[in-house]
Amino acid sequence: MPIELDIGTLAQSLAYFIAAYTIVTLSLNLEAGFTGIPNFGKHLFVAAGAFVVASIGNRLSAYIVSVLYKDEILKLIQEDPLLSKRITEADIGSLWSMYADPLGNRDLDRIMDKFFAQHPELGILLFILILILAVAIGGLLGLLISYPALRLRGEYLAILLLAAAEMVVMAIGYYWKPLVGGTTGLFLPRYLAVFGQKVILGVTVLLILAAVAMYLYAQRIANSPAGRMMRAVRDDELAAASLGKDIAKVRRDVIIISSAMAALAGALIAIHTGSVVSTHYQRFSWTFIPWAMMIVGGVANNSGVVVGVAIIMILQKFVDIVKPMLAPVVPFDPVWLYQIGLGLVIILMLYMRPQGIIPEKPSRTVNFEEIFEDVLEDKVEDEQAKKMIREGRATP
Amino acid sequence: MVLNVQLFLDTMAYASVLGLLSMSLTLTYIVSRVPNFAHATFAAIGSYMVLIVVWLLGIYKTGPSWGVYYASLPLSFIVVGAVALLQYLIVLRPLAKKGISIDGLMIATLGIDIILVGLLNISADFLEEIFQQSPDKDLRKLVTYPRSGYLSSYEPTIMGVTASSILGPLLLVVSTVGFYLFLTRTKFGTAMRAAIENPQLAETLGINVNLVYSISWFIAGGLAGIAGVIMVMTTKLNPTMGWLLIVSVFAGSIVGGLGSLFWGAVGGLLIGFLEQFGVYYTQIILGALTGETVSLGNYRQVFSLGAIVVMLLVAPQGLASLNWGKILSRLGLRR
Amino acid sequence: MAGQSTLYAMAVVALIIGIAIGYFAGAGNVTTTTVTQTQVQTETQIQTVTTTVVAGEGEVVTVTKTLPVTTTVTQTQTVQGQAPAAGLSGEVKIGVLLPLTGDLASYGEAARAAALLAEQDINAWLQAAGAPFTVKMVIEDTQTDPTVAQQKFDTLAAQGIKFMLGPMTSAEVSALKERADTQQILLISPSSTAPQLAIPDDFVFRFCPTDLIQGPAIAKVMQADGVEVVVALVRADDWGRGLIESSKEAFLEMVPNGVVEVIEYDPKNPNFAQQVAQLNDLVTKYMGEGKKVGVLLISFNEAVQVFQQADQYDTLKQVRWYGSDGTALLSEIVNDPVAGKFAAQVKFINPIFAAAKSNKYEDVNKRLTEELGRVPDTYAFAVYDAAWVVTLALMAVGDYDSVKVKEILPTTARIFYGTTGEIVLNEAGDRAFADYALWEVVETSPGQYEWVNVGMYKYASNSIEWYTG
Amino acid sequence: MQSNHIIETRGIVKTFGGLRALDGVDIKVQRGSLTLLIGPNGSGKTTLINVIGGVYKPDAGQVIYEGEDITGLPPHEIYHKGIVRTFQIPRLFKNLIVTENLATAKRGNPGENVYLAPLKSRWIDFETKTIRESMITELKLKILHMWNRKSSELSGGQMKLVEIGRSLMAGARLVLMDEPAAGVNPTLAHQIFAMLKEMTRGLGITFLIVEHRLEIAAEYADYVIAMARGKVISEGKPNEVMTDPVVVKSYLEG
Repeated sequence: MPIELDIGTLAQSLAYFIAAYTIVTLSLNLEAGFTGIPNFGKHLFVAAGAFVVASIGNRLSAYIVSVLYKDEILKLIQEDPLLSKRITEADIGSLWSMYADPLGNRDLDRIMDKFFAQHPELGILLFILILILAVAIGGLLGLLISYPALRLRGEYLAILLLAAAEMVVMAIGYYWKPLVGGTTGLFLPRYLAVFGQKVILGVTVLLILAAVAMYLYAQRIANSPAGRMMRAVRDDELAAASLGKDIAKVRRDVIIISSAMAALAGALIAIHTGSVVSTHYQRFSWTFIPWAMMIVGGVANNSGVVVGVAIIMILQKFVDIVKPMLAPVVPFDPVWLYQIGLGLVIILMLYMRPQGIIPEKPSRTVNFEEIFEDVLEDKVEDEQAKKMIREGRATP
Repeated sequence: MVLNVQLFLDTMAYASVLGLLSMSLTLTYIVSRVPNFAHATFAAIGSYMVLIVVWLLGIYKTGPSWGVYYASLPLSFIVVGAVALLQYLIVLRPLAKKGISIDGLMIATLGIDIILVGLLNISADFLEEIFQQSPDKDLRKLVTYPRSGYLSSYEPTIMGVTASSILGPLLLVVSTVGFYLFLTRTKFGTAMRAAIENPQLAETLGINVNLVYSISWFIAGGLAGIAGVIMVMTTKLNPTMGWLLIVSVFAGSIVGGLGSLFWGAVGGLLIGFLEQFGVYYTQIILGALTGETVSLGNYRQVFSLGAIVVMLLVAPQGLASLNWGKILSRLGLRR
Repeated sequence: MAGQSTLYAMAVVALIIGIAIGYFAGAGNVTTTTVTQTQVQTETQIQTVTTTVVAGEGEVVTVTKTLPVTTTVTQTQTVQGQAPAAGLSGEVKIGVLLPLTGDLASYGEAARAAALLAEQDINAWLQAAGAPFTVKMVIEDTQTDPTVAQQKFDTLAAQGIKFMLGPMTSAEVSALKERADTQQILLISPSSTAPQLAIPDDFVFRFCPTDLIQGPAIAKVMQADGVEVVVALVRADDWGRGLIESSKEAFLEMVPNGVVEVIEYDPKNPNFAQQVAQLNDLVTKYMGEGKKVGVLLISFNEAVQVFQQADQYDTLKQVRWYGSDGTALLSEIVNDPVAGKFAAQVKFINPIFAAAKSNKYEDVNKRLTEELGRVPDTYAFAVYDAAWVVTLALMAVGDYDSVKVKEILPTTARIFYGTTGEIVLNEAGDRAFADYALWEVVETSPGQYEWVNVGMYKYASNSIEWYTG
Repeated sequence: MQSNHIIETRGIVKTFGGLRALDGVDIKVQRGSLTLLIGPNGSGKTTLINVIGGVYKPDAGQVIYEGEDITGLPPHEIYHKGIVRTFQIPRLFKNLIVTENLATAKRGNPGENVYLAPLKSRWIDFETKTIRESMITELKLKILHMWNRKSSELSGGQMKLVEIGRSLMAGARLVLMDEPAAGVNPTLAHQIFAMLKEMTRGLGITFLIVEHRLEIAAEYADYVIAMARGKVISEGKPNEVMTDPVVVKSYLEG
């Protein structure tokens, strides 16, 4: 059976997932790879971004719009038979409070979509505002979580973060309606009406841009004295502290930055999806898979992370597409093969190439070779000695 | 506020499962220093052994029988023990020897977890196939069991109380006391303690540390398997059933301090009671205060996480690290 | 050395950007293809459609011959989709997104069996009619994880698939809705009931009645029994919450001074001992007040466990239990000795939407039961029907065009008589109404329990017709 | 008020469980000296260094550095006062190259602010100087040829040298060393002590060194403090202390 593929759709999907996972995995790498903070609750921070967009963003934009454009909104409602039945003029002032009710959310979404279609510029403005909010609150959450993170040893912290994430995402997020609508979740207004029908593509492009920016940002940190210090703290906390590094501060700063990054990813994922349901942010998809990507690609190496993300995502698509052909060959559902294969890849990778495909590199703050040559020229007179040092041999 | 006896009995079964799991998880942690994320799935494997026993011994025809326990307890102990041993020998030990960090080992156990769940799923496929093709009409009724089986129908009762409510605590006590005696009264137990406390020293004393560690993993797996047998009597058989428990099991171990088997067992028990009794009585109290029906069952995890947070912030080394003599005398319970 | 790895990463990033740009460029090319191809086939197809529907499964239905045949597909130039319009020849693919792993795996499995059975039946019929194409179900596992559902949706979309059955949960539908609407891919969920997703003009259809219909049916049954106080034990998800809301509203309307108490349970809890204990407290309390109490259990197969635990409480055996389509006809309940006995004792009665007595239903039910080794749930039948309705609509349109199929899907569904009975879709694309068969667990011989159809709830008259004897 | 003593402890007490590891320790270390801290195993030497370095908080007593009470400050603040400690088993950053290990020790690098790190212009000059200084230090320690090796690939002796290099880079006034010569061959051990001695002369750094290999260390020491069972039992010039019968007896018992 030949498989026909629509390359455009495939590429768009791959680009979206690679970009989203790149941001999340880069942020995980800053914490776990560079600084040795085993964040096993990454899905909490991704969810945080999405929750801000749904919980605060929805209310805020409804409030702003209904206050500033009251008449226009009223007109929109009256023109729509579905809405005019349910919403009266008196409701407009409290439009934002309709949000927690699933049906209210549906109607609100309808109004806002129509409104932004007429005022795309306001949509963009609110989108930017909400994105900033998500990043800021993500950072605050990082600050909050850093308190236990400073006190606890690695594996305790890992368990705490995992448990916290499960609790917030799967218990509170899923059951407590006022947060993100509970079990049914919430729709988001189409802020980026400017993209028209191509909104998914548009957000994908934004995600790619964000991923590139985050990559460059992470690279800058990695290749700075701070990156070196993070790796030092990871390798030996006590020694680093004895050399004047404030371990608590380093860890806190890194957690704040990477939480903000993960929240950015979460916010964009939410906007891309057009809705937020807490089950979207599961442990398997947003903690385990990023870890797998980091380990495969290269721990403490941002380029490795990108490669790891690309490899896992492309492999997954490949398996999806090839799977139907496999079905007659294996005596069980080939679905399980993917899970088992993923587990095996991680263990084999740890066993055969624990440093990942692209191993950790020194933090390239300056041009080391140049300075090395300079020092040799300056301080070593003996040509023979120079030669030996250059070749990596000890001088007598 | 009276004690709900039935809830107490149901909770006993569930809490002792957590106790057994937290205790055995603590054992693997003491030996290998890595929190094993696959531990609750070990229990799930044990649960599947019950289904196999129900099938092979024909219990599905005869109804409740002690055979369920006679056969599946030793079977689970051996099978799951072997799985745990293999995990240690094939994956964790070689990786630890290569100097993989604890984070790396944790991820490896997560990898093992999804592999095991994948294998359980494949087994469930095969079991379903077998049951479905069977000419035996009664056996065909088991076809849904591999994915959502309620095996408690096959367990016997003792004076009207389901056996797991009695057997669970009993097994927990027996294994805790047994372990204590084993560690303190036998030569091998002494060697084991030495090997765990100071591997280098034990090595020089001629103790085979590797053997000791392997046996520890086997026993820990075996206990998880036994827990699985009880567990399946209180919950639904499903390949991912372990995932529902893992946070609670870790909570139990953390509360126990991850350093002592006895306190691990206590921690697990406590979490079990917190999730059932804690939730139940909080509801009653809140209900009495507000005058409305309060239903908090959805927030079970909030209770166990709360326990983790409080414990880690107040006494990171867990219950084991508290000075009980002092606390008891302050409370006036002891002079 | 560092430069080299940056190079790798840059290469990957460049690749991604390149792919994205390629998409922009590529998108334009594919829009208007295969217009001519389709036209030839349309005419022949329309002929068949008329015959088919009657030829369906039997005598029960006499279907009008006035299919919207008139929309002869000559104006196909405005294909807006990004994928090449495949025309109706060779293998026509229909995607199926189901939870084969995770919480709802047993529903996913039954739905998969139904999809495959539908494929078999449809193809046999197409072959008999000499149609130039066959349908092919491409099944993917969403793991009940919206992220995975998105990935699988994309994989299917990349194969040019424009019609998908599923996904099953409302959370997944929400996660796919934006994609479906913008890429114009038709989703037909067999089981999403969240009222929030009742949105007109979108690409999401739902072949199960929303809770607004079942709720009154449940309430009516309870009212008929003279229940004054309802203590409900409810699965805390979108389905359970939606259903209890509508049941509660309907019940309080019918019984103005009634009381409805709700206890939620998290289906991810390992067991429900605590909730059953609370249930017992409330039932005891209201019975003490001399009220007639009924227990409403809104659950899936956790009911077995709830019964096993409730069996320990004497009070809970003294009241009647009511269920929903989540528990109706569950083989797990009657196969389990403890749960079966308990259910029979409390006369556990459940409504389920279905023209349950039709020959067509019986036939499909029998074959699915054989395939699965158990009685399938309602959603499996909804999947089966959805596959047929999509095929029929496709033939009527004569083109693999989701926009047009979307337009005629409601009419096509209307004239089709499915295993789930008449399918009337409302303006939001959701099932508008249905009658409900009432099934009760009965002990037929000692130790043997069975589901027995004891009555029917008529939507039109809001009344119950009891089958006696 | 500049006294002759760079650091002194007053009545330090530290207990672990029931064990009294330090039992009222008073020591004074002369500025610019190379002072040895000796004693049998378990006499409390390393614990004392840990208390001074901020790893442990003492139960009682004070640590006075340059006239300032620094008791109980965390390690990184102690570092900022000008005190650096090394470890018996070198605690290098094993995935960092040698040069990075040295550069990390440099005080006050503006590029170590995680938030501002991406702004390269803020730190580039400082960093260039730091790396250059690191390499010059390597040259002094004769390990420049290994400048870009991962530190985990070094031999034990080389690790000791890197560790010493780090304390040089730190610009410390007082270096607390835990057995710098443990586990290295006698030649290198002599070389290490010679180097330390030279630093006390050239740079005015004070060393407080825990050392077991007295046969080597005594040659270079200015002053020796002997401890046993958590107490100072003798102090003075090397040859005096080492022939002190109390000290000899404590070693025989220990």
